[in-house]
This record gives sequence, structure tokens and C-alpha cells, in this order.
Amino acid sequence: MTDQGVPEHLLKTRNQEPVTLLEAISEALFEEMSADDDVFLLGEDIGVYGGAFKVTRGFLDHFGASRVIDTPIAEGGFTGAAAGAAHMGLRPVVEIQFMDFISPAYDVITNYIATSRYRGAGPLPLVIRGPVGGGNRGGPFHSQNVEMAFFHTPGLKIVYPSTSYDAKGLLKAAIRDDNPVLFEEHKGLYRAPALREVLPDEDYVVPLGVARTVREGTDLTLVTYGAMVHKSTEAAEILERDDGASVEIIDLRTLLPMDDEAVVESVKKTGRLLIVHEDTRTGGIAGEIAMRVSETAFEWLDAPMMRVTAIDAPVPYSGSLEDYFLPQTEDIVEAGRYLVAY
Amino acid sequence: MTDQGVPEHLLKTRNQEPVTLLEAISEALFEEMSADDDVFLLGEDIGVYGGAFKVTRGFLDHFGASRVIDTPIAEGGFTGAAAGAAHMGLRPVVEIQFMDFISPAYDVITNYIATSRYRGAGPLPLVIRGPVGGGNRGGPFHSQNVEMAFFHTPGLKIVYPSTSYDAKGLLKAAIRDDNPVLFEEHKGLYRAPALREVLPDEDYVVPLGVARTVREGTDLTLVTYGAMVHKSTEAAEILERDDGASVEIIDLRTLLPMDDEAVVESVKKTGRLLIVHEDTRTGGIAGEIAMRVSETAFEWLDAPMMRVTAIDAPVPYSGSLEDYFLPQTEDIVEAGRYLVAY
Amino acid sequence: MTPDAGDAPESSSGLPRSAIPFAGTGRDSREPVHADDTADSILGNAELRDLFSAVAVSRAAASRLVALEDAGLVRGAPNRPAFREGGAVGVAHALRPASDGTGDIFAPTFRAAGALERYGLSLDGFFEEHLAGRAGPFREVGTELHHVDLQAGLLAPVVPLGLLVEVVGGMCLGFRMRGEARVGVVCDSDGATSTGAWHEGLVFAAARRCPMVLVVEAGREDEAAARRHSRLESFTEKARGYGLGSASVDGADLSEIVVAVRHAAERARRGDGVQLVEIRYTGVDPLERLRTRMVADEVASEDELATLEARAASRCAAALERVRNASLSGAHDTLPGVYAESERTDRRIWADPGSTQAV
Amino acid sequence: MTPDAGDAPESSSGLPRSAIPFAGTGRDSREPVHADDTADSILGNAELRDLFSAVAVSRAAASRLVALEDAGLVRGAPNRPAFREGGAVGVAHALRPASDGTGDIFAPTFRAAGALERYGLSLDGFFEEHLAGRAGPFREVGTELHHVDLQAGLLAPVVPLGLLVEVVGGMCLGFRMRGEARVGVVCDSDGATSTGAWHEGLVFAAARRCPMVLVVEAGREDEAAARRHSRLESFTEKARGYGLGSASVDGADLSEIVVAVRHAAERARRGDGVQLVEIRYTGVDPLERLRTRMVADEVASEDELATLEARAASRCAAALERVRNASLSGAHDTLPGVYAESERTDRRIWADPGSTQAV
Ligand SMILES: Cc1ncc(C[n+]2csc(CCOP(=O)(O)OP(=O)(O)O)c2C)c(N)n1
Ligand SMILES: Cc1ncc(C[n+]2csc(CCOP(=O)(O)OP(=O)(O)O)c2C)c(N)n1
Ligand SMILES: [Mg+2]
Ligand SMILES: [Mg+2]
Repeated sequence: MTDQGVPEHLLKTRNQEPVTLLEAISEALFEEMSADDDVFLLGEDIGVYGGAFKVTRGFLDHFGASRVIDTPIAEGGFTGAAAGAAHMGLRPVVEIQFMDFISPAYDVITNYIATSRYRGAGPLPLVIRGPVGGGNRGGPFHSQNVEMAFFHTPGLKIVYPSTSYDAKGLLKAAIRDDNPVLFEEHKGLYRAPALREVLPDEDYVVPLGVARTVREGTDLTLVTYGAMVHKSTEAAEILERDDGASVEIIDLRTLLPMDDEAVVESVKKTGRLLIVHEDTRTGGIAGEIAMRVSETAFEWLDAPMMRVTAIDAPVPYSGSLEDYFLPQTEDIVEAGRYLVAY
Repeated sequence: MTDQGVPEHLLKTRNQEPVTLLEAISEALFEEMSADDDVFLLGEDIGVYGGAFKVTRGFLDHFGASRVIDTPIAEGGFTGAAAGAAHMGLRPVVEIQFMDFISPAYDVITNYIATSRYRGAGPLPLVIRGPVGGGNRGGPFHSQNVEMAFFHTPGLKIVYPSTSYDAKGLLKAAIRDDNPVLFEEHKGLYRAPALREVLPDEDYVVPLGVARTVREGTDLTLVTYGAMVHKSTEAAEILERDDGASVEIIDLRTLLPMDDEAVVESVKKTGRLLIVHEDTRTGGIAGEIAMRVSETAFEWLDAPMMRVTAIDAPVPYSGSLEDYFLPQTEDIVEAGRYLVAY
Repeated sequence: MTPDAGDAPESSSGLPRSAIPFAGTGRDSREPVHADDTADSILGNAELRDLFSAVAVSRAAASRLVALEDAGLVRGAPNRPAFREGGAVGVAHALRPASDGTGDIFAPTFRAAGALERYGLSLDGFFEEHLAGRAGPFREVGTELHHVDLQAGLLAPVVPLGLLVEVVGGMCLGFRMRGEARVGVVCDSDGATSTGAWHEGLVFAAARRCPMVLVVEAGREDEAAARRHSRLESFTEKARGYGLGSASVDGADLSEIVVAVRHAAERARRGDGVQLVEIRYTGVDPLERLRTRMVADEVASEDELATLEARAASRCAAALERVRNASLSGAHDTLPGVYAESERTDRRIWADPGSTQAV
Repeated sequence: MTPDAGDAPESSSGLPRSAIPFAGTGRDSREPVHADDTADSILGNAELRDLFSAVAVSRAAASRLVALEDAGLVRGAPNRPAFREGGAVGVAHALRPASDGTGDIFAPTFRAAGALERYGLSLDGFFEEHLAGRAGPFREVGTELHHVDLQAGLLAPVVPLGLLVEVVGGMCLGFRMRGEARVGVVCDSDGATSTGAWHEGLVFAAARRCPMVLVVEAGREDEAAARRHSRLESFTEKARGYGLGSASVDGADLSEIVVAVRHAAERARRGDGVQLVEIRYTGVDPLERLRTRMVADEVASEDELATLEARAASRCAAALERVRNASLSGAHDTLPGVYAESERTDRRIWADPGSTQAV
């Protein structure tokens, strides 16, 4: 790829300047579209307007209206259409403006897209991506995490990055994957200054299904993903400083398929497991993780497996209530302390 | 309620004849509609045709077309309309022809109905009921269990009966409940001869949120619901006969809110937990149960918590593959034997 | 069994052949309505003044919100194109609200304070609601203005577009079942017509001849952008495919809106089924249009109207002042409310396995 | 950047103003199509004989399936009203199939064997598919006839109604993007028009001017029942609200179906966007209608047609015989296929915690 005609704001990595998680995602999309004519984008206001969060700013001018498609407000319609295009060998990437609005596409995703290969239609390369997560005073309809709506459906993959490096590499891997992939982008991380980093100026991918050990430790395994990776890291530092506890943090990165081995190996080392997710509690992913660890590493457990999560309610709009609703660093510290002392 | 004008086939309990689970459901609907003018029905082909499974046979003639509403094929439309009617003080009962087709209503159920009370709209008495489950060679679109699509959504209740007595009592409780309730009816149980029983000729309810101890035991707690209650009972009898093992079976009956106390008390007695569900494995309800038991009864566990479930795939159409896909009695025996010997 | 009116055929024009009375419920007889489609065509002077004030209040409140948003105190302030207050104000004015749960239902998309005021939400409530976290009319949860007041007949703009068509259709089904002479009006943006929810809601409500008016607020300020959403000249072209009566009005002309919605509501009320009203916004200021007309028709002088406008502004300022000075109520006891039983009031971010209580 | 044809306006009639060539993809130039709307209006004798045979095969195969179902060997045999084979057969005949993945796409709702045969599914395959559990063309999983063969251009009737409108729309978007002169035809029952999926799929495909033909198979055998689903006289009344061209044909008249679908396909192919064709079934037998006409027009004698019918029946009998005698292949190795990687081939009903392998 030459830099010719590439919009300035998409040349940061080329120029070895740091990028935000949002910019990393823009770069991944831009590079995959440049490298493969079959990759194209669909979504609401992604063309003329450049996307609600400006992820695709400049794309329409560069790639043209047939590869950057402004859709009607019909998430089911254009997600289903993306599946049809994928049948024809194209590699569509769908943006859901806020992932809360993936619900109208629930039918086509679970009944058609997830079962497509099983029903004999061959590969279905399709990425459905968009912003998720709370903490932005977005209220109940602009703050949801959507992983558990789809985690139970065989045939889908689910990715949820926590760093700029991972976001870019995972998105590229997702676009190249022959399966439908849901890709969740935490809007609180989009422009977080702490996540700005200089990325390798090369075509790298982060493979799906492989977790990352964020920090090593011996006393407690903390399994998490997305924005909670950062709160967990804060908590681990507090526990190290105040309690002398050594906490290992596993960032799942891909929720489905899950990297069981990484989790189980760590638990076998520490004997203690705390799962932290931003999503609400009941029916959250913590349950599946606990079940798998129980099935495979029960004898290694020295303490109950526990979880820190949001409470079971819609996301409140009020700021004080949203803080109360979401898991906070202090909650993780408290639960971690309890387990380490167990 | 007098018997005057009641269709003959709905007078079985009145005449103290045994009823199937399907008939128990019909009676519950009929009695609630007779007792409360605000209760009414919506669904595809429920009126003139009496429903795909004939649950509402005779209802149209008895209650008239304004209380037994044949709808267009628009599950989102009529489920949302039911919510609107509930706002007006009515108590709608929606039939989804096969629960697989609840997907088009996923948006309105999770975003509108489940959050309605939280958003200040007061009680929302609404039951969404319909047939679920495999084993009938129905293929991927007529066999699904839908609990895990909704289990994660705060604000909903989920009920899944296993006996005729419970089906009637739970459905009446659901209709009288001021919250939206999903009510799953396993089509393999609808007309199962073994489930025919004479019900009390009185107005009874089975309260939501309370599990039932199907059989007492001391060596292993087996938590299950729906059709798996019967396979689990078979397995328990084999384990008792062949291994001398004493298996306690808990039928959850209500999945949300879950009767944690019943599960935990039993595990504290037996020290061993096996969860059996017909639904697929990853992200199944077993995870949440294991998590809760880990959180509250870890010290009582003498063996890993384990699960027997369907495999992670769409429901196959082929008979031999569907049998292979579904959990069978022999699988439960095998897992139970492993745990008892642990 | 009375045959259900919902199954009665109609003419192929898609317009109802006749007014079919609500039948088949066997409950209360409904209030008889002898609507005359032309009766309300001319608005009285008092009505015009009310409309002017309501638009002025909407605009004053909106500019207060923009200032609050700039100060970081509010999120979700209206960010839609200017000059669209007329729709919500006109629709609210055309209806029959009641504070005791017996009035017409109003489900706006544009949160115009002057329209909401007519539907029981005080200006104080309007600002409290926006400044969620304070003791607003709807607890502390705040609702990002997803305010619901079923007594007043006001239904929140739930965010996933189209859903309210389904819900309001069902509320109107309730009116029919109970023989109540009420209507429900649901407003939606033009983009919402693309949603499956809009379609399914309309298909159901049309099949049941629900007394519902569907307002499509069509943004035609930027014709090219509008065409990106739909190839249609007018959303009334969609009416025939659902068998609805329809009308299209100029979003800058308050009288036109009020008259059209009133007539649509009367048709719905008397049993003609769902009606569609398109309101076209073209970037023309409804307040100035109304001012010019009222002055020309000698309904009011420039000075009188300026006084009404000033009064609207000062009412907003005073309300906001009161709200900002109000003390925060205790915080977290207002979180429950997910279930009718309001169980699980504890926070439970993590559970202490030492106590089964905590589960 | 070439302006995208998808944004071109059109006349308010809802019918496309002109044939807009596929533009904006900058890829292969597409095969030029100089369609003449009247060119194919008269079917040749060979075509009529093919149609007759295809309907006869469909009917013979369906009656075999009913027998298999009565014997408990098949579930999901067609149980829709009689005399509807004409639609699927006529549509398949109107299209240009190809076995190498370059032909038109056909997504039927009625599984007429004679239509599927034209789309590459042999009679053996047809029965194997129904007798799932045997070594059918689509592995052992069986698909309850949700058969997909993208090479042949055949798309399974996925059960949740309406979804295929979304998917086929996207396939047709693919044709446009690649400059291929192909069309996709998606059939759906009348009831499916109520679904949000049908609506959203159509809204998207219409906005993108996808080369798609939407066939609505309208059951008008029982007019009262039909009216319960929709108040419309004809589903063509829905076309205007989406800006589509449309036609309505008699489901018992094979030539009418073929000509109408062929014309609609040509219009779609040349860039006029989505076309809607309603096929009305009124309980009239298309085979008898065709027989009468062919004999009257001296296309074939009664005897010749009887021979064609007998041949259709014996082909079905032979195919079924072969399939029933075929041995079952080994069972469970065909279960995987959920993911492209086909991981997790083990059964894993329960996991042995002794081995991490098992997770
Ligand atoms: C189902 C759904 N998808 C997406 C959104 C996000 N969204 C909110 S407003 C909007 C644009 C609305 O455009 P239009 O209908 O033209 O309304 P207006 O211009 O009048 O605001 C979108 C996409 C939503 N609210 N609901
Ligand atoms: C979304 C969805 N809801 C429900 C069903 C179940 N279903 C299958 S066929 C059918 C009736 C179809 O009626 P109609 O459209 O008139 O078709 P036809 O009479 O031609 O079979 C229904 C409700 C479905 N397949 N998909
Ligand atoms: Mg707009
Ligand atoms: Mg039909």
C-alpha cells in the first residue's frame, strides 16, 4: 500500500505517531479495504457523515459509495444483506451505530448467519462491529454490552479488545476470518489518552481465540476483558501495593471461542479465580468461565470462584447511579482482597 | 365459574379426568380468561385454527374475536402491542407459534418490555408463551430452547414447567404476575402419556421463583428443568439400582428469578452438583448455577460441578443426529456415576 | 360471538369504506363521536396564542438545554435540525389530554417542552428530567428523557426507533377493547419508517383497526440526505400498502398541523382505523410564520407576541433556577424497580460466599 | 468517485423513470443487456412441454413425500394448499440458472421438485434431503429441506419468514458491486409480508436498486382467511410504498408467470431496481389448465401429455427407490461444520475434568 491519497489522519502509524483505540480501528478497516477489494462497509451514516464516532471519516471519498454504504435505519435488513454479499464472496464489515441497536438484527444473526455454514452454505466472512459499554452517561439505550445476547449461539465468534494494538490486530483477523464475527468496541476506550500507543508499521494480526496475559502473578487469577482490563490493572496495583498480593490478569480478547487453556493454566498456578465483567451479573460470561474451570481444574481451587460485575438493571442515565451500577476499581480490590485472604 | 358453555375438552379437571400438560395449559388459560375479563390472547392462528398445537381450541367461539386475536405474522408487532395493552391495564397472553420465532420480538422484549418498569411505566403484566425443545425431528427452526436469549436481561421472568400440575399452576401465577414472563412449554411433554394426571379441581397456583424437589437424595444434587427432569429421573433410578447412589433432583421450574436457596441447600447436603439442560452447552444456564454455588457453598463441594447438555450446534434435522446432539439418559448416568465415585 | 370489526373488509382504495363502530368487546358503550371532518378547520385566536406560546417555550427551553450541555451538565439535549418544534406542539394541541388516565395518548419523538407541558410535564419536571441525578419526576434513575407518565398519557421516546409504533398500537387496541373513545398518536422520524418495528407495529394496528394516528416527521431540509433514506416523494405513498388514510402537511404551519391531526384523530376515534399524517420540515421557522400570520390577521400585535415570547423565556429561566437549587435526594435507594416486587435492592457487585443471604 | 446509482431519484409513480446502468463499482464491465420487455411474451412449444413436465414431476414427488410422511419416514413434507406448484416452476423457468456459480439466484418458498431440478437438485437429491439421516447431498445433518447450493444458485427456504429477502438483497448487491448481469429472485408467502425482516430487506434492496425480484405468493383460495392477514386486494399495492415496479399474475397460468417474472428479471437486470411480482393462487389446477391449453393450441396431444406425466411419475419412483436402497453412511463424523475451522468435533455432552483436553 502506498500512502498516495490516504487521508492524513489515517497515516499516524505510517508516521509512527501514537494512535487511539478508535484510530487503530480506522486504520485496520482502511488497510483491509486497501488490501482486499472484496472488503466493504455498510452502516448508518458511515459515509457522508463518517460515522457517529467518525471511525470511517474520509472513507467515502477514498473508496467510493459502492464500498462505503450509507444504509437506511434497518439493522436487520443491512446485516442480512451483508450475509448475502458474503455468500457471493465479498467480505462485508457492518457498523452498528450503537451496539444496543443490534437487536433488530438478532433474528437474522442467530437464525440465519450463525447457522449458515452448518446448513451447507460454506464460509460466511462477515464482521459486525460497533461501540458498546457504559460510563458515558448514555442511559439504557446507548450503553449496553451485547456479548451475552450472542454468546450462547453456536456459529458466532465474539471479540472485545482492550488496547489499541489488539483492536487493530484483532479487527484485521476478524475481517480475514471465514466465520461471522461480532466485534465490540468500548466507547470509553475509543479516545482514552492512556491507550494511545505507537503501533508497528507492518501488517500484523492478533489471532482470534488467544487470550493475553496482562500481568503475571501467583496469588490470584483475574479474568476480564474490554474496559475492565484497565480497572482490573488499577486494582491489581493497589492490591500489590497495599496487600503485597500478586495478581495475574488475563485479558480474554476473544470471548468466543474462549481461550480456556490460558484461564485454566493460570488458575492451576494461583488456585484463585476472580472474574470481572462490565456487563450485568445474572447470565453474564462469568458463569461459563466458572463452569469450565470447575470442570477442568476443580482440584486446584483454593477459594470460591467469584465475580465483580454490573448489577442486574438497565443502565441508569443518572451519573451517580451509573457509577453505582458499574463495577468500580474499589469493588475489584475488595473482592480480590477477600479471595487472597481466603 | 360455571360449566355452562365450557367446551367439553376443557372440563377434564372439572370431571376429575387426567389431563396432559397441553390440556393443563389450555385449562389455565381458559380459567384465567373466565375469571378476569382483562386477560386476552394474541397469536398466529390461535383463533379460527385453535393454535398450531391446538392449545386454544374452542376459545374463539367462547370468548369472541376481541379476546382471542389472530395476528399477522409479526411477532415483534403483536408482542409490542401486547405491552401497550398491558400499559392500559389489560393482561395479554401472547402465543409464539414456535418459540424459535420469538427472535423478531427480541428487540421489543429486551429494550422495551424488560426496561418498562424501570423507566417508570409501572407494572407490565404480560405472558409470552409457546412450544420449545427438540427431540421431535423439527430441525433447527422448530426445536430451539429460548431461555438463554433472555436470561441475561434484567426485568424478565422465565418459567419452564415439567409436569401438568406445575404447568397449570405456574401459568396461572404468570398471568397474575405484574411482570413480563416468558413461559416455555416443551412440545415433547405436551401430549406425553406419562405426564397425564388428575389435577385438583380448584383454583391453585404454583408460585414463581420456587423450585421443586423431585426426589430426595444424599449423594448427588442434580439440578434441571423441563423435559430433562424426566430423563434425569430415569438416570437417578438407574444410578440407585446399579450403583446404590442416592440422587436428589431439583426441578427449577422458574429459571428467573432462580431459587438459589433450594439449590444451595441441596448441595450443602450432598456435596456434589450435576446440572442437566437440554439447551446447548456454551453460555447455558449451568454456568450461572455453578457460579452461584461457587459463591455461596464452595466449602461444601466435594467434587467438581459438572453439566450434561446438548452440544454446541444448531439442532440437526436428521433423527440419528438429533439424538446424538441432545443429552440422553445414558449421558446423565455416566456423569452422575463419575461424580458419585469422585 | 360478535364478529370482530378488525376483520371487516374495506375498499380497494386503501381508504376505509365507512366508519365501522367499535364492536365485539361487549363492554362499556363508547362515547358517541359525530365527528365532522371540517368542523375544526379554523383555529380560534386563543388557540393560536396558545400555540405561539408553546412553540416559544419549546425554543427557550431548548436553548437552555444547549447551554447546560455546553456546561457539561446535560447529555442528550436536542440536537436535531432547527425549526421542528411545530410538529410536537401541533400534535399535542390537536389531542385531548387528561390527567386522570382517560385522555389521548401522545408519544412524541421531538422533546418540545411546550408540547410536553400540555401533556402534564411541568417545565420544572422537564429540566429535572434532563438533569438526571437530581430528584426528577421520574426518580433519580433518570431516563435520558425516556419519560413515561401513563396517567397523563405521555409515552417516552424509547430509543430503538419504531418500537413505539408497536406499543402505541397495543394501547389503542386497549381503547377498542374497552370501548373508550380515545386515540393514540405516535410520532416517528422519517428514518424510523425503515425499521421492521415500524412495519410490524403498523401491520398489526392496521389489521386491528386500532384508533391510532401515525405521524411521520419528514426531514426535508436537505433533500439529498432525505433521498438517501427513501426514494419516496412523500411518506403518504406508504399509506396505501397498509390500507391507511393519510395526509401531508407543512411542518412550519401550525394550523395546518393541528387541523390535519385533529381530523386524523377523529377518523381514528370513530373507527376508521389507523391514519397516517406526514409533517414535512423544510427549514422554515414555524414561530416566525405564525407571528406573521397572527399579526396580518390581527389576532395579536407584534408587541403582544413579544410579550408572550418574553414570558416563555422567563418561565424557563425560573424553572431551571428552581431545579438547579433543589437539593439532591439520597442516592441509591431509588435504584430498584426492575421487577414489580422490587427485590434485590442490594448492590451485589460481588457476593460474599460467607453468607447465603448475599445471593 | 462515481456517484452511486443507488442514490438516483425516480418518478413519484414509484416506477423507475429510466433504466439506470449499474455504475460506481469501477470493476468488470457487465454483460450488456438489451432487454425488450415484449420479446419473451410467447413461449415456445418446447418450453411449454418442459413446464408441463416440471409441474408433473413436482406433483408426483409431492405425492411420494406424503406417502413417506404417512409411513413416518419424513417430516416436513409439503402441507400447503394444493395447486401451487406453478409458482416455483414458473419462476425457476423464467430465470437463467448455471451450475458454476454464475447464474441467477433462486430462493423458493415452495419446494417443488420440478423447480428445484432446474436448479441443480436432482430427484435423488430431493428425496435424500427429505430422508435426512441418509447420505443426502447436504451431509447427514439434514436440513429439513433448508438446502443451500450456492454454486447452483439455489437458496434454502430458511424458516423464519422474511429473512431471505434481506439475504437475497445482499446477494444482488454483490452482483451490482461486481458488475455481473445476474438477478436474484426471492419468493415468500403472503403472510411473510407482515414481517419486519421482509420490510427491512426490501427497504435496503430498494434503496440500493439491487437487481432483485420479489415474488409474493398470495394464497387467495380462501378469501376470508387471506383478509385476516391483510386488508389489501393485491400485494402490488405495497410496491409504491417502496418505489418498486410490480405486476400481478394468475398462479394457475404458467405462461403468465414465466413471462411476468422474465420481464421483471430483465428490468432488474438492466438496473431498474427491485421488482415485485404477485402470484395469485385461487385453487385452480395449473397442470389441467396447461393441458387444456396445449391440446387446444395443438402444442401436444392428450396422449403425449399423458406420456410426459407417466414419465414424471416413474422418474420419481425410480429416484426414491435408489435413495431408499442406498446405505447409510457412518453417522456422526458429519456433525461438525458450525465454524469454518470445524473445531470441536467431539461430542462433549459432559466433560471429564481429569483431562483439560476435553474442554
Ligand atoms: C433501531 C435504531 N437504530 C439506530 C438508531 C440510532 N439513531 C438515532 S436517530 C438516528 C437518525 C435518525 O434519522 P432520521 O430518521 O432522519 O431522524 P431525524 O433526522 O429527524 O433526527 C439514528 C440512526 C436508533 N435510535 N434506533
Ligand atoms: C417469523 C415467523 N413466524 C412464524 C412462522 C411460522 N409459520 C410458518 S408458515 C406460517 C403461515 C404462513 O401463512 P401464509 O403466509 O399465508 O403462507 P401459506 O398459506 O402460503 O403457507 C407461519 C405462521 C415462521 N415460519 N416465521
Ligand atoms: Mg432526517
Ligand atoms: Mg396463506
